[in-house]
Amino acid sequence: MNIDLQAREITPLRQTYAHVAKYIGEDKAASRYQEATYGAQPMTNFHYRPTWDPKHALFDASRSAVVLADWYVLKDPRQFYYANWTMTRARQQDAMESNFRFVDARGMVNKIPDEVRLKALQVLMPLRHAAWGANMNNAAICAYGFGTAFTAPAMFHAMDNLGVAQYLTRLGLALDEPEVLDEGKQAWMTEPRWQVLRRYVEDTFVVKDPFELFIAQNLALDGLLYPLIYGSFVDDDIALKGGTAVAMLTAFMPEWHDESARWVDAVVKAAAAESPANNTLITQWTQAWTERARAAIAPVAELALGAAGQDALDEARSKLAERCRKTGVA
Amino acid sequence: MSNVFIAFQHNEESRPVIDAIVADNPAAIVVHSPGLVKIDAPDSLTIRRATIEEQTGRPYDLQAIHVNLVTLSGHIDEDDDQLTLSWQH
Amino acid sequence: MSVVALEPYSFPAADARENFPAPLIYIGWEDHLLFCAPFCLPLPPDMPFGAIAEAVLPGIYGYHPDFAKIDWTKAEWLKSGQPWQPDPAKSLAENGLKHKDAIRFRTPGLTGIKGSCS
Amino acid sequence: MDTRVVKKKLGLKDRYAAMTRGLGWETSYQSMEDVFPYDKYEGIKIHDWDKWQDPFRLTMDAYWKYQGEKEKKLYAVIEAFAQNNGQLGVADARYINALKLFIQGVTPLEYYAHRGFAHVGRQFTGEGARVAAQMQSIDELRHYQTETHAISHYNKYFNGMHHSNHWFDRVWYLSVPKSFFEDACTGGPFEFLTAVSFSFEYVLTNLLFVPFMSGAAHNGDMSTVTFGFSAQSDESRHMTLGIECIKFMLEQDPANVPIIQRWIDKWFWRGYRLLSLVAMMQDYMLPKRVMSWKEAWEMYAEQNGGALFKDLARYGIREPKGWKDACEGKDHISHQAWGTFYNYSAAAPFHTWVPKPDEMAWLSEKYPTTFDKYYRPRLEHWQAEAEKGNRFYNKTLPMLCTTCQIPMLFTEPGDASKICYREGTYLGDKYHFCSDHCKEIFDFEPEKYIQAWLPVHQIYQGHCFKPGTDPTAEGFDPLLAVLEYYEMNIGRDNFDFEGSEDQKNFAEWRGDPPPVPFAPTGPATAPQGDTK
Repeated sequence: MNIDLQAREITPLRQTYAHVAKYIGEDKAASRYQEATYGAQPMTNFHYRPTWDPKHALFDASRSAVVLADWYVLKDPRQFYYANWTMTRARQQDAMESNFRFVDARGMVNKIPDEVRLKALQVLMPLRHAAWGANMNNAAICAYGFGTAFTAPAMFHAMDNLGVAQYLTRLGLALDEPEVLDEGKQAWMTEPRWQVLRRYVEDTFVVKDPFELFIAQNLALDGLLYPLIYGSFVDDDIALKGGTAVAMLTAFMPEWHDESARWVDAVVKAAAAESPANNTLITQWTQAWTERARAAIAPVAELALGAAGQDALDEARSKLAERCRKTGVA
Repeated sequence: MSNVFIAFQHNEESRPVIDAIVADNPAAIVVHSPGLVKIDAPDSLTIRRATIEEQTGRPYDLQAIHVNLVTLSGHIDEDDDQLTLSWQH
Repeated sequence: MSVVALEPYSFPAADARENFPAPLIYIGWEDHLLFCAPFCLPLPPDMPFGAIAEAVLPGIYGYHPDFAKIDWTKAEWLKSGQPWQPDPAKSLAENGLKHKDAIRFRTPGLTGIKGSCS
Repeated sequence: MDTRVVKKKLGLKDRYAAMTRGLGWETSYQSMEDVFPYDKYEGIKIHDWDKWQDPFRLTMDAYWKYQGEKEKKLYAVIEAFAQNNGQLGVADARYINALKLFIQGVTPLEYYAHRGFAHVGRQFTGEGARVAAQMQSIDELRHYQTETHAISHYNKYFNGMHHSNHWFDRVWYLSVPKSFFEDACTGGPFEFLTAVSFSFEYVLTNLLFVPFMSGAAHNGDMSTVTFGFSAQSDESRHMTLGIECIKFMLEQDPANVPIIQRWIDKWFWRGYRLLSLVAMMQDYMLPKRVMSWKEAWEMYAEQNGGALFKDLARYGIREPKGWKDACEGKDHISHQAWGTFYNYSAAAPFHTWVPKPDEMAWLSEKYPTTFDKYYRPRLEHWQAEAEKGNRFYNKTLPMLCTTCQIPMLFTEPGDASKICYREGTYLGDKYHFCSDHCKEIFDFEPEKYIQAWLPVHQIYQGHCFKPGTDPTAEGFDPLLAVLEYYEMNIGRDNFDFEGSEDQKNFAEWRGDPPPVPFAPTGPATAPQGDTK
């Protein structure tokens, strides 16, 4: 069979699916993100109520107190769909793998002063569990949120959180014997200075509103924790004291946080902009959870940076306040 | 006795894996269908990293089989050096 | 048996009689699977049973070459799978037909396309 | 300076354990019951989550690496396919209709699986089970998106795909896959895993992805075969999750065995009924054929499933109750399902047709005891009538099974000439079923199934018309009103393949001679029907 395709005019009948065209217009070719996202979630005529939550339909916008005429306004500015998300992460992982090899080949761990290495472990190992908590919460946001624009990036985020927990685990195994993981967990479970944070994380586990959970986890807690830990502590303190290897082996985290914060901010901004009621609600959640998060992280800041911890936390707090101001919820 | 099976996309990357399976599992039977290579074996089937590396002359990470794997049956036992499928009856 | 749920789990039946303008009746023609499945029809309860064969079935089964050959006096009816003798002069309700009853008829001697029950 | 030299290197299992289970903890500020409220009420007893065996120990770094490679390859094929107008290289434009069913009925299921696994990936108390479920959740999102992207190119050139998601929530036959997956998602987490990971993925999905995708390759559709096999490579992990989960539950407590057996009975049957659609895709919608549904069933269900249930016998698990009836059905369901869509071709957004003589000869050969006896006569009759300009379109709504929601098209076990009717009563209302197994599923959980949005009944309740439709108006055509509610392009999406826009365009784009309506068929294999 031989078809001379070049010579023949083949005009498409349409540019994309109707459930995508509804958002972008009939005569435009859709991007991969748009086709992957718009209209993906079944919306109506559900057959059975969940036996685990008979008060709601399977997918039910009323699980959140936030009210949106169309949840697909919550777009991801990164335009992530599975393929470009996983390929982006694969590239970052490639860089991380090189870092692990580089650190290993040059014996860089042995060159870290002991007290710096131990300090890094003392602060970072318990945070494996905080990242794990973030993973659970983002899985919940995906499961109980409404509309794929909101829920799909939440699942990517959940897996990113797991990736963070696993990079921290690999860091522990690179810096020391496997027992450091147990010691970190022990601290997380029993040391008083970790308990406020652990309580915060456990309290978020029972938050039922997926949008409130999004604020508590992704905006308030991580918005303070990542700049403090991977900025002030690892990059500005540990690295300068001979712990460059630690910065290299956690390089993914600050980069990822900066990238994903754009998504978090865009979601908050779009939801708050829809109505004064949403704005009030989201502002209240943001203020309340940020205040709690600050208190929860304060002992960790002090552990990490001693007397300078308070200042570093204040700095993180003002960065977050600036983000909130830009999204309109301050 | 029952068969276990494993199937791969029919492409260049799968070739050394299939060759290694055939080398290590004399009872294995290879069946081709469009786009697909399926290997059946009575009771159990083992894929060894070392055998694949002999085929390719390069280091091989067994988890790389995921890229071209299509389907399988049987219980899996896996470590860094081998992957075994088997039935326990 | 009863559903296992975390909280009380009880919802109204989606297909209760009051949700329909008329009761639903299911009708099947035995040995004629050219029509892939029995039909579902809302039929007024005061309609005479005889009107089914005269007014309803021609529209839905008339395509089949056997349909014109039916001798309705010989048709055998089943209700819920049991032999049943409806009175064509009486209404559906008087014949005891209720919402979501399934009735079938067999037309002896007619066995579908080339006797294949199609 | 530190002088440590060699650190312990952990093997795959220990490394993976440190990367997953080591991350969780027993909560103290909130009770474990409140943090994990959903994994106890089903009655499955778990004494020790640490006994969970992780299937395929992929950590996120390896996951990203290998999945990234798969995606790079897949999208390269999808793009090349679009650039080269690969849609014109498929064997026959009838084939495209299989893709329509795929995007309408299968792709949305991937989406449900994504959300369902996010739910159980949050809710299981055991960390290993949670991580496995979460990975499956994004895999399933991947499948939804890659299928949507791959079929997008076909959607630009062919009808019957443009409103797939809208149809999924509304069109009569799509309530079959929709209710199937909603049934799973609305069950508890353990039932969900038994339904989806074990009964569907492990026992049945090979039937969808392997022979059908091989068929796509054979019909020149490289785009579909690539997404199909690429998706199936994730499926291997998912199947393994299915079997590990079943073994785990069975080993944890003997009291779990009867619960799981009932779920296996239920979900095997529900999955089997759903696969009727796949059976007909395979036997009727692949113009170039690789293997019959019956052969695929024997290879992937009977042989492989047989081995599996022999293996599970040591736990006291037997083969699913519907197994024998399902095996008998292998000779019938593809023909019965195709006949149904041929009947209702006016109301479905894809085309149907009567197989050509050589295709009927193939069906006779593959189904020697049933095709000529039961199914050929009706197909030939339809063909003969169509040639006379009297193509059969059934316009009266069918009776549905309350459980599987398929029209009551299945025949009695042991007698393919009689429709199988079963009925029961619950709280004074009658309910009807296509089989003993669908009835039994209902009888176990009537509170659930009485809520079902049965399309035929919803139409009769007046719920399937666009706002502003007046059913009492003069000349009101209910079928037309329903198709408008579906937002189908009437005359382009539906009706017979013969005379369709797809048929015409495909020939024109390829430079083939224009289709001749009802080309004469050979008398030996296609007698002129029952027209005496």
